[in-house]
Amino acid sequence: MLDSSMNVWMVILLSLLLLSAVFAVMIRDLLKAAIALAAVSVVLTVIMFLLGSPLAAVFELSVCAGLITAIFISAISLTKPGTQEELAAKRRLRLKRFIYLPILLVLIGVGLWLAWPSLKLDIAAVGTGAGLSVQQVLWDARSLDILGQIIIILAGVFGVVVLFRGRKAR
Amino acid sequence: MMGQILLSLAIFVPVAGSFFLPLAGKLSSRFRNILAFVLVSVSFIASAAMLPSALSGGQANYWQIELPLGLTFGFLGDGLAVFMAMVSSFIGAIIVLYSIGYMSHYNNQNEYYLLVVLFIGSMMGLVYSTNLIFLYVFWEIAAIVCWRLIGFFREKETVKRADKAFLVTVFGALVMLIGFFLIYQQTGTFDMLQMKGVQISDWAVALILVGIFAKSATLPLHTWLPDAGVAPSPVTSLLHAAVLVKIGVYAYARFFLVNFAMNPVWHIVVPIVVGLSAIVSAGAAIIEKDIKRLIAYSTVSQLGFIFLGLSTGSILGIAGGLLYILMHGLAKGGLFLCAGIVEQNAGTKDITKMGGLIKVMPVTAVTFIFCAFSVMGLPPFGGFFSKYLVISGAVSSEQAWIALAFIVGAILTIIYLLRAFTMVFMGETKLAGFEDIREGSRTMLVSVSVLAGLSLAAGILINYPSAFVQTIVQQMAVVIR
Amino acid sequence: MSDMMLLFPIFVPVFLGAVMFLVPGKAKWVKEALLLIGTAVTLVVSILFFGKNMDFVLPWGGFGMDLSLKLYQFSSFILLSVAVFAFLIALYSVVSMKGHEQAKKFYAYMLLTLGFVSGAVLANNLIILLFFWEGLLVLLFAMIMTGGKKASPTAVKALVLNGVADLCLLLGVGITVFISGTAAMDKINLPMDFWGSFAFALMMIGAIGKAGSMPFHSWIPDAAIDAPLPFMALLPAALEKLLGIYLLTRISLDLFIFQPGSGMSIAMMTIGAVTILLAVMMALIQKNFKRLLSYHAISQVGYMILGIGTALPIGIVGGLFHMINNAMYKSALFLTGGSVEKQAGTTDLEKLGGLGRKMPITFTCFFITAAAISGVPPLNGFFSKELIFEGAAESGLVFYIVALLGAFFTAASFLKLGHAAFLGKRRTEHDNVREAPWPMLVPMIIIAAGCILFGVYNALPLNNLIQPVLGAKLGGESFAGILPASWLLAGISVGVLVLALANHFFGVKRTKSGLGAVDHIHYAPGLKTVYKWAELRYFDPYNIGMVIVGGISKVLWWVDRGIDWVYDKFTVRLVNILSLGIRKAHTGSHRLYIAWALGGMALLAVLVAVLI
Amino acid sequence: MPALFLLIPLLGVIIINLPGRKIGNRMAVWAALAVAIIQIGMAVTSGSMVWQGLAQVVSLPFGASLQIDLFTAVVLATTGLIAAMSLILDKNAENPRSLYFGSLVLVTMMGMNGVVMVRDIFSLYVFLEITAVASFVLISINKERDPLEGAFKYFVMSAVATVLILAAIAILLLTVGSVGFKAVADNLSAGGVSPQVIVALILFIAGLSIKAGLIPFHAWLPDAYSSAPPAVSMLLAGIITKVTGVYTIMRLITDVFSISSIMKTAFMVLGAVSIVIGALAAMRQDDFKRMLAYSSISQVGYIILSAGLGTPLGFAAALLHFFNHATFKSLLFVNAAAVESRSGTRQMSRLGGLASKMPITGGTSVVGFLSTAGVPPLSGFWSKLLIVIALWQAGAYFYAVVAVLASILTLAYFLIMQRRVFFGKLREGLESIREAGAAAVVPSLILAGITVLVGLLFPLVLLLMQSQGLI
Repeated sequence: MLDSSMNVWMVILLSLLLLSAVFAVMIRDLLKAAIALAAVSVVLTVIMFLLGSPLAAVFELSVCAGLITAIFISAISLTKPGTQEELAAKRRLRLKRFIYLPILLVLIGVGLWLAWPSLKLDIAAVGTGAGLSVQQVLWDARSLDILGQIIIILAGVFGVVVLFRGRKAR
Repeated sequence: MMGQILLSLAIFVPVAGSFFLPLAGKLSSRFRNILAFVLVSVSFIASAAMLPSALSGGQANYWQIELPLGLTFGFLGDGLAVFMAMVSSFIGAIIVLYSIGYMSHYNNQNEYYLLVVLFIGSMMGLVYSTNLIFLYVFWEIAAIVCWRLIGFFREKETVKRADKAFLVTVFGALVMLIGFFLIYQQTGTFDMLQMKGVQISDWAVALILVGIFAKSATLPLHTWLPDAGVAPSPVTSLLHAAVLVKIGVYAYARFFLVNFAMNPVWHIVVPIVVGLSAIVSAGAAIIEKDIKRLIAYSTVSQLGFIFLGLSTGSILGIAGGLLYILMHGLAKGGLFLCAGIVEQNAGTKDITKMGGLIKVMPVTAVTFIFCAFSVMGLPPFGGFFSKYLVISGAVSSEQAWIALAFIVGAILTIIYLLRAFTMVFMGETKLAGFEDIREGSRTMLVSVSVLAGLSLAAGILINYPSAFVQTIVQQMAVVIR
Repeated sequence: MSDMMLLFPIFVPVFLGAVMFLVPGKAKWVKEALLLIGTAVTLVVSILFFGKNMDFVLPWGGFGMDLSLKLYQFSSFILLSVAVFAFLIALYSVVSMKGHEQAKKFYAYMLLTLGFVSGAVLANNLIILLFFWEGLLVLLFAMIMTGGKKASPTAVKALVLNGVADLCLLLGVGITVFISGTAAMDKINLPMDFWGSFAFALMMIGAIGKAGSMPFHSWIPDAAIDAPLPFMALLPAALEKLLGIYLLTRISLDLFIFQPGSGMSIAMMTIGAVTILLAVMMALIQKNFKRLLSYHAISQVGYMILGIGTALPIGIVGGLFHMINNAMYKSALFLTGGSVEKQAGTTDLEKLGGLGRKMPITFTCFFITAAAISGVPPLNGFFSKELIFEGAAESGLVFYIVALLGAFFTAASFLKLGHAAFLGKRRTEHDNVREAPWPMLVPMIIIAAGCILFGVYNALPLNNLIQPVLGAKLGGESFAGILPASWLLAGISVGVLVLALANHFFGVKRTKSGLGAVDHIHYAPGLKTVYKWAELRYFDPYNIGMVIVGGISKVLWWVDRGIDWVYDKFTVRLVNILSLGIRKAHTGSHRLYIAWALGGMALLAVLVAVLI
Repeated sequence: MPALFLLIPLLGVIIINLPGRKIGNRMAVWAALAVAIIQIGMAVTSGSMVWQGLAQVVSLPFGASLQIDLFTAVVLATTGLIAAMSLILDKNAENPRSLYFGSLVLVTMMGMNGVVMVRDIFSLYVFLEITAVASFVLISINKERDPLEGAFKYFVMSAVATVLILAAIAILLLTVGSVGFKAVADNLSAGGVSPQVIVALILFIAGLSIKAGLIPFHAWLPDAYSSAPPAVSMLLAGIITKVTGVYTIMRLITDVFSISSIMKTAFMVLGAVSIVIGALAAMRQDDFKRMLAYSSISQVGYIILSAGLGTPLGFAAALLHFFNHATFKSLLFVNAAAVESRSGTRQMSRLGGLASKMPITGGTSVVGFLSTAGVPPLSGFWSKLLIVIALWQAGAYFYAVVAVLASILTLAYFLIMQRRVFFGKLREGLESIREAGAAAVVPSLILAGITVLVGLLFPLVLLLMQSQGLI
């Protein structure tokens, strides 16, 4: 199913994805980190389109790239940016911890590359649901998830209400 | 039908009744004391009533509920069970009578009487149960009660000792439980009646012996018994002398004499272990200064004799062992209760600080020496016959060297009991305020002299207990070669 | 007479003894009457029983422990002599114990002891014999206790020593019953193979322990001081010897096949010889009337054991004859000692002297019995010693020489005692000393007369009391008759007596006092230190035993503490190390926790890879 | 019909929050309590004819994907019971924020009911997330520093667990094509366990172990339990960890991966390790609740060990111990709450001899600790006995011996607790202590009653289990 041209695109997009993720983690300034995170979501959306799952791509683009990034940016703008020395110190600390990250990545890469042929991954024909409309997917195939979604939102609401609403008395 | 009612009475009246004692205690302490005594004597009378049918094989007093996984919940009142039940409930009744006087000025007495009656109830349950697991259940209830009773005075040190006793006995019980599982693997059930006469593997025997030795305080697992001397003295006499330590001995008799056959090599191994225990604890008793610890060491040593009797596998030895259980229960119970009176009135437990108490406490002194003579095995007290039978049992199974070791043990017994008697009751007194020491209260003296008198009577009228023991040994003989 | 009567000599005294406890203390004369009735009835019954053959069996304890009593010639003889001595000493103690606060208890224990001794003598079942035999232990302890507060250490010593001997007897009985299969004494006849001789040795230890010979003797001299006097006259002097030697004879004649010259007989003879010599050497240097007599009681037992140890008919007859003689003159000597103590107030020889004239009857009885014990012909002591000398000479010269030495020292010590107590200058405070009251004198006179009778007309005791005991083994000889069998031995014994007399005069001239007659032996260079140690009780088996037991129990105590340490310290520390280690590992940083989780997963992966 | 278990709590939350905060505060807990009790009732009668009859008549949505079998019914009943107890206990706290507490408990119940009733892995993941989010918030409801730190650790660790579980679900979806329990099981039994499925299994085991708190993955549990407010820690220990962790493991072992021996041996090893190390860790803890946390790790180890056997008796024993542990562990947490509310501290070294002043708490704690240590005649012993019989029948002798001897360690640390807190001379300065309030005493009595009844009436329980075909 994956012909050679797709392969090339995939490699580019996946490396782009990795690059922006590392960038989001390493960058000193919070704002730039949030934007990098948005970039990660955008690249992910493109990959999903390529892999033929438009619905997931649409949700990814709208929710992660859009909504979450907006919330992040509004929150960051409210906070007071740390002084230069704090930022430098935090960066040095983060650098020290993430030295090992590239080595780990390389190792996993090599391991996968070696083990790949013997893994004999038989990807089953997954019902990609390309033909199904949003309405059918939501209500018929995964109807229970709607209920789950409602309860999670409820829990999230109570969490916000309980944790963030400071009481007048204090 | 009658047997079944008696059987349930003997077990469930004390077990269930004990929980009503605290309520009775709220009404009046006298009512609670009497109720406690009645509960215990009910189980004694019920067991005694079962005697005639028990002697004819005991099939009449038997009932059970069939449960899956081989866990049949059943009780059987055969000769051995009725004998043990009568001995422990009788001595238990006397001890309850004694503790009415002794415990009168301590607090949380309700808890005390609940525990003592529950203890005797669990002893009844254990003695009559035919299922290994339910025997283990009553075994552990006795351990819980023993923990709460040893820690009764609630000082830091006594609670530490109580924890130690609880841990050691539960450890032994758990090892024994693994032994039970080995038997379960071999026979597929826990019900002893279905497994009568089966030869069990050596591993199972070894593990069960660990449990028995932990409960009956034999050498490697015995140090909890002297430490438990910190409990109130009716408890120590109940635990050390008469009832608790007899559980292990009863278990040995029930498993290896009545129910299961075992590799004859154990008839050599067990006497050696038990001989070591008798000698070491006798030696320690000679050095010991605290009167309760001394008598506790003596119990460990005398248990060696009882085990010797049961483990040599000869008819004489087994009869001697069973008689020894009775005689030792009476005499040692009396010794501890005298020690209780002495400790309460003289104010100290250290025998090197006492002396000359015979002038102030003549009745206690006489009962002490009577019980001491019975423990030493001097005629005309009951101890003589049981000691002779145990020694001749050892001799008749070609183990004369073990018998010689136990003669040395008997000599040490005479020495440490006389040492204790003379240091406490004879010679010049070293006690301050000697004049105002007075005798124990009436109920205490009555119960002590009953025990001493019985030790003497058991010696002279030996034909009654020995006739009873003869029928039990015949019932057992079916298993032994 | 029905065989039920056999129960009388046991249960009449025991019943009366028990009743004695119920008698109120202040009731005048009741307790004395009970005592006399008890002993008199037993005496009458045993006289009636003399020479009869009776058998009585009552199933009692099961497992072969049925109460079976058997009366035959030998046991009726012992029963009679026990009853006679008990009655005489009861008569004596009624007066000497008057006013003693423990008198009632003492009389009760006396009756109980009489009952138990006759029980032991009549018993035909080894276990019943053991029952009565060990019952005496308790009564011995109680009787010494009546001697007052300071008597308890001696009582403990007596109980421990006799306890050890009796436990050996118990083991011996156990083995014998096992080998022979039955406990009935008249059916047992065991060869001397390994287990047989082991059982014989154990029962011998029990017998000689009761009789009060060497290794188990050291409580008797202490009891002489602490216990009331009639106790000494009754038990160590008479009953215990009778019972002990009775059992020794029964096991040598009936229960086991006891060959002369066998290992066991040599062992028994050496014990006898050692007891004779060492005890009499100790007796020599005593300064107290009663302690001197008590050491003699121990040494005379040595003669009996030596006699029976020879396993020759002559030796056994000599031993038995010496047993009855010794019982007579030893108890009489104690009674004289008692009357001296009652009248002069002390038995310490330094404070006594010249009482002969003031107490003529006591002195004459003392003189006769002292002569009898020293073996002066024609008294009974001489004849029984001659038989033992002859037996010893046949078995081994060394035993004969030791016996002779014993005779020499016995004579020397009694000369010293008689001279110090009755002859010599009388102290001023003893001027108003009067003769003892008649109830105390009568027993002494009867026994002294008995000594003379048994000496002069020794056929009476020999032919119908002692020789029938051996029955077939005797081989038809009779040792009765006034003329000694071998003139040579008789001459040597008389020579020994003359030598003792000369030594006495030499000692008296040297130290100018009766008491100092043996000082030249006492302070001889070699013997002085040994004597000093002996007085400090270094050789006392009880003290040695107690030191050994103390050492052993110290070691066992540390073994016990070691096991306790494992529970209290070792396991607690081990678990603490483990649990504190785990607790410190939880530092609280979530990064570490995630690392653990991922590490765990990696480990799992490795495990799965390895397993498949 | 099963959907009722989700809809009723949802309805409850809505009703509680309608009238605003003042009335809500008082009314909330009682309403939540009502819901919990209704749930117990429904769960208990779920197996009966009445329930089946109604099910035909009323057809609610999500019928297909939610089912109730015996295992689910038992867990639903236990959830209801422990939730009810926790709600009562919350009244004991000084400044109870009962409105939020009530609604959050209802949300957690919805989550747990969902986890228990779903029959496919993905919705299982969804409801796991619901329970996790709700319990984070519950732990930090009073917004003190300690609970926040505990909640943070719990949050981070369950995030890791979620990633692992999601990865595993993804792989399984790839290999099997659908996520239903039956579908996956049939595929595995047909196609056999390929390497990628093994990778999925390992991820699943790791994720679920973090959720259940087995030893190498347990580190969040002590901090979360000890710092949470009393009512919440009782809920957490009593039921939340058990449903999200233990129930899922048992469900997967029996229904989904029953053929793969990897999962079984892995969980048996993890169970045995947690029993021993959990008990050792609990030995020298000075904080009462922290000790109880380690103790529950050890007891969960027993359940997992027995479930890991895979045999029907093993499953039955695990189920019985699941129920017993829920009751006596919550009982001990209730006692801890009572002691903390009266004496103001959780450090056992500063307590002593409270039994004389707090007899009911003292007495019930004795029942609780004896049952945990597996000392007869209480319920803990019988379930441990069944576990050991199951182990022995399946031939796992070494595990059985470990299981039996570990109860000595359990007994040891509980004796230390008893000696330090209840059984002994009253420590000076604690004279003023009175017995805990009704809010603490009532739950302890109910739970102790259940423990004793199950223990004493065990022959009946055994017959009941036999009738249900468990044994």
